[in-house]
Amino acid sequence: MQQMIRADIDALVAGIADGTRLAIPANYAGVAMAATAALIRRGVRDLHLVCVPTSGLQADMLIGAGAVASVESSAVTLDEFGTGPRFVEAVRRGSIRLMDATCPAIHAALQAAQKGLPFMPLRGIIGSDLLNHRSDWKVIDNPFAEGEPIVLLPAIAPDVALFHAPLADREGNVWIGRRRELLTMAQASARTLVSVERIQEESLLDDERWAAGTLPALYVEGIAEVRKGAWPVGLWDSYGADGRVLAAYARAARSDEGFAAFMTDFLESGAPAEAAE
Amino acid sequence: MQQMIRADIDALVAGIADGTRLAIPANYAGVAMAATAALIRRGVRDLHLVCVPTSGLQADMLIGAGAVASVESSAVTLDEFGTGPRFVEAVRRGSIRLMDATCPAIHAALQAAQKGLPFMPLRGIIGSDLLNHRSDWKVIDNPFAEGEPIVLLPAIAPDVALFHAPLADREGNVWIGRRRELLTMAQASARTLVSVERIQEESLLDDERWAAGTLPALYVEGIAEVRKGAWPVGLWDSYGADGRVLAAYARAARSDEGFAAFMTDFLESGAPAEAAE
Amino acid sequence: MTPCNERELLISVIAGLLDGCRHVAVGASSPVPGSAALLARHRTHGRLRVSILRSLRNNFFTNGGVELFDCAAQGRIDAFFLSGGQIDGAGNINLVGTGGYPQSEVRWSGSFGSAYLYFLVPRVILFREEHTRRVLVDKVDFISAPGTSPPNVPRRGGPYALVTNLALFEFDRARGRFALRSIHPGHGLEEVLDNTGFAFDRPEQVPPTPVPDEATLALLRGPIREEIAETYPEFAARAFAA
Amino acid sequence: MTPCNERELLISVIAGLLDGCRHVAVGASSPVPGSAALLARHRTHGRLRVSILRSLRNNFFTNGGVELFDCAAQGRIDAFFLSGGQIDGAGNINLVGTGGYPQSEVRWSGSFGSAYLYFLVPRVILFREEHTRRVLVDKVDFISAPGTSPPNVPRRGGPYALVTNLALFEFDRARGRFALRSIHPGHGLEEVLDNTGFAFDRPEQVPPTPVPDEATLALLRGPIREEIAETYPEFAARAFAA
Repeated sequence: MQQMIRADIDALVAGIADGTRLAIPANYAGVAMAATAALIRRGVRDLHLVCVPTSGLQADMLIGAGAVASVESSAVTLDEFGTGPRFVEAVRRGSIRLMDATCPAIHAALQAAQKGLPFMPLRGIIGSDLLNHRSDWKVIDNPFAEGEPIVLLPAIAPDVALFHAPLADREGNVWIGRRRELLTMAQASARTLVSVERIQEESLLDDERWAAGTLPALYVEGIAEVRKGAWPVGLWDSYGADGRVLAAYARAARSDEGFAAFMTDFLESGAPAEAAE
Repeated sequence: MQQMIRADIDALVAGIADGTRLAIPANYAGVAMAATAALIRRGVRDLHLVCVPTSGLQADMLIGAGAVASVESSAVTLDEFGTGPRFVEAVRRGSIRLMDATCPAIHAALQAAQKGLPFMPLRGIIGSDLLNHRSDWKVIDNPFAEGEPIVLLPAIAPDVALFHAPLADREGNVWIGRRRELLTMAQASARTLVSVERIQEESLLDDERWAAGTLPALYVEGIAEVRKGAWPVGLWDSYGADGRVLAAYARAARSDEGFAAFMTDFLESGAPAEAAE
Repeated sequence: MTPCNERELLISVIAGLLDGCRHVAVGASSPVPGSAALLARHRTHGRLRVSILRSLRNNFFTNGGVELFDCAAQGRIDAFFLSGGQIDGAGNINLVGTGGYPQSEVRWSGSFGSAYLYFLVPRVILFREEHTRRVLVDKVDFISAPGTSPPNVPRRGGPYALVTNLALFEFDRARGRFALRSIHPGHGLEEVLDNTGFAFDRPEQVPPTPVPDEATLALLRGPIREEIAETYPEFAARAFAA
Repeated sequence: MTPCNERELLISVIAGLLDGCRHVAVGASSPVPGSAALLARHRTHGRLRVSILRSLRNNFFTNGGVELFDCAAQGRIDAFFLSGGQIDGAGNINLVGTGGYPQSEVRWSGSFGSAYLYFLVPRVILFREEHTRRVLVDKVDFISAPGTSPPNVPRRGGPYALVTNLALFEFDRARGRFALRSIHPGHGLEEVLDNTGFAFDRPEQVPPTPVPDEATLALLRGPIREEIAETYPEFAARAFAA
């Protein structure tokens, strides 16, 4: 068994090179914000974000930090705090390549990669302007029903999947609970890096209840333990979003200067006060 | 919330009419054998079995009892006790329609129905004689790679999924653990009937550990409690297969008379001695 | 009892559109539709199933983010809610932005699942409180999801009604147009016409939207307020009259 | 130490074919391949990952029956084992039956995952103890899975070797033929030729299959016997010499 546990969050993200096609989960599914801060501190560049199927603070900060070349997503949203302001600004300036999608299309394209398929079909979409701007999506005649069009989506196979979860064990198994899209992300990606709240000694596979919600170590390359690693985004079954910080970001990030000032504080503090041990 | 809990196993299978397209799981995934005995006692006819992705004693008994019109399966096997003897005999006589498949093709075709898709692509298969005998499977040129053939499988949407699980709750949620094909079966099927070892009062969705391995009540039409309901097949995480009974079946079922004699005993006893309360 | 406020009216209007449904799903950031679905559930004595995404107590999904979409594709979701930065008279919705694409002048979050669910959920209820010509336009700048489709495109879902702070419209799929069904108390036809950027059908006499009865108001201010507070505590604190 | 028995030899031969693998999966009813994979894991000090289906202790899959196939499709399985009621000289395998289809005179269980895994797992090791002209035929009656494919068919997997109770063959994918690599001690070339129904390549001198050394035998009779007993208790009790 290889050594899974990384010394710290910087060591975890060391393997995310410039130009990586990076899969990240939605706000509700376990966002690796401490890892994102580490990536921004390191000055990563030219990321191709695959948001599964949307993103929020994570994508917006990476865009604002100039780390992003393209974004494939169904939305960039800070939920009740609105659309990601740095995303809006980057769109206006034309400084990122947009691959606007719809949620089930991203799920389906990752499932194609998970199954080693060149493509997956999907209902709907026809007549949406999304299709006009996605030259990689094709419409064919359904071979099982003459004259009936259907969309085919090419597989999305990210280089790295990066997310945050509540729990892992020393063998490298990660508890993902009901968040099955994390399994799809991990299996579709060449490599998977995970930050977790806690690493336990007992194997998650020893108890069938834990096992049912576990991403096996087979798909995991590295794990780092970071308390409150999703902050200020929330973590399912663990803690809610920090609305105060998100609201402050949404206000500040409307301007270049406001964003820069916010990020200086954010990258220095790194973690929420209450998470300090 | 509708009333999910059925009075007994006969009430559970009352909804499985002659001619039903019935999805059943493999030997290792939770086979509803008590329900199968109830179906045979009732004299069900013309079933179209969809084995996910194989079957054993269950399909073989139903075939021997004359309840089966067609079998879509990747194998009919009693594991170390060999191929299902009634299946072999029915093949020799030509008394059932065969739809020989390969395991991932059945998984994929059910996933198509789960996703409301007309078809799913699958790698492999090309050059296998399976393809020559499956006029419902198509080979197309991969629209994303010129001159490269790929198989398309039409969706399998069963009328009823029937399986056995260790645990359910009064709301109708069923614990399926790591056996995720049961979720696919249930979502792909119009209706799902489940026998369980035990029904508990507390909701399985109240604890995130249980929830991660739970098939929600939304997909379940009826549940009946039957102790040792998979016997003589085993149930994961609960009890092993009864090798003595399976060996006796494999011997007896080689002849019509032996099968008839075995079934008389089996249908009368209904459940293993040690399961009697 | 204190008279019904605007939010309570909207909740009651939407609940009325859910009659006969077996399963209603409610997306993120949707407190009014969520409250309406819970009200409809109360009226069916719990038979109506309500899935509120992000809720713990009212979320029965266990298969990750894809389950909502699979469930809709299986025909197991009867009603869902969508909104739009722009909504046009043909039922097209725009969640992407205005002023060009990809370099939009005004950019919104994105299309989410609209381009899929609009095809698969029989009753999609469009809900947007702001009723202005900025929102309700003749033609959207970007079609996130189209209101109707040619007959060869498989589609069982689509717009069913449009609810704003002024009025209730129903969508006529055969004609591909909205029809004004009722105008909320305190508002008039001129106001609706002035503030709607698209043409729509209407009866000679447009009736007022019925206000919720006392029993409904008691439900809203009691159990519904409590239930929605799990997912939307701030909304529950201020949306309902005392 | 007691000399090696036939099963121990087969386990040792198969373990040798797993050199350099990162992840080996073993299907149902495969105690010899399972023991071989566990032996290979011991030799890598645990770095080789072994997934034994139906085992609890050596089964890391949590996504149901589809995971083996998805995992193979992702390129995360380096070796797998298949067998055949018939195996022919072109590497085709038949798990369905003989004497016509669908009304076969002799019918076996079915093709299982062979028609898929044979295309996707780089090293598929064919294992069948019975070495007779009944099994090793010139041309199978039914191709469950083909040994080779035309160049336009995407395929990274296929037959790698064939192990029987008489000999070890390797498969040459470019030529689409087996080559005899070694003959097990106690058997001879004439016996192999007499009992093989297909033509194959062979060196002028066919070497004997090396018998496992004492260290290997000690591993087999100690830890491997114990580990395989979890899944195959009866096999563990009788397969190994004292």
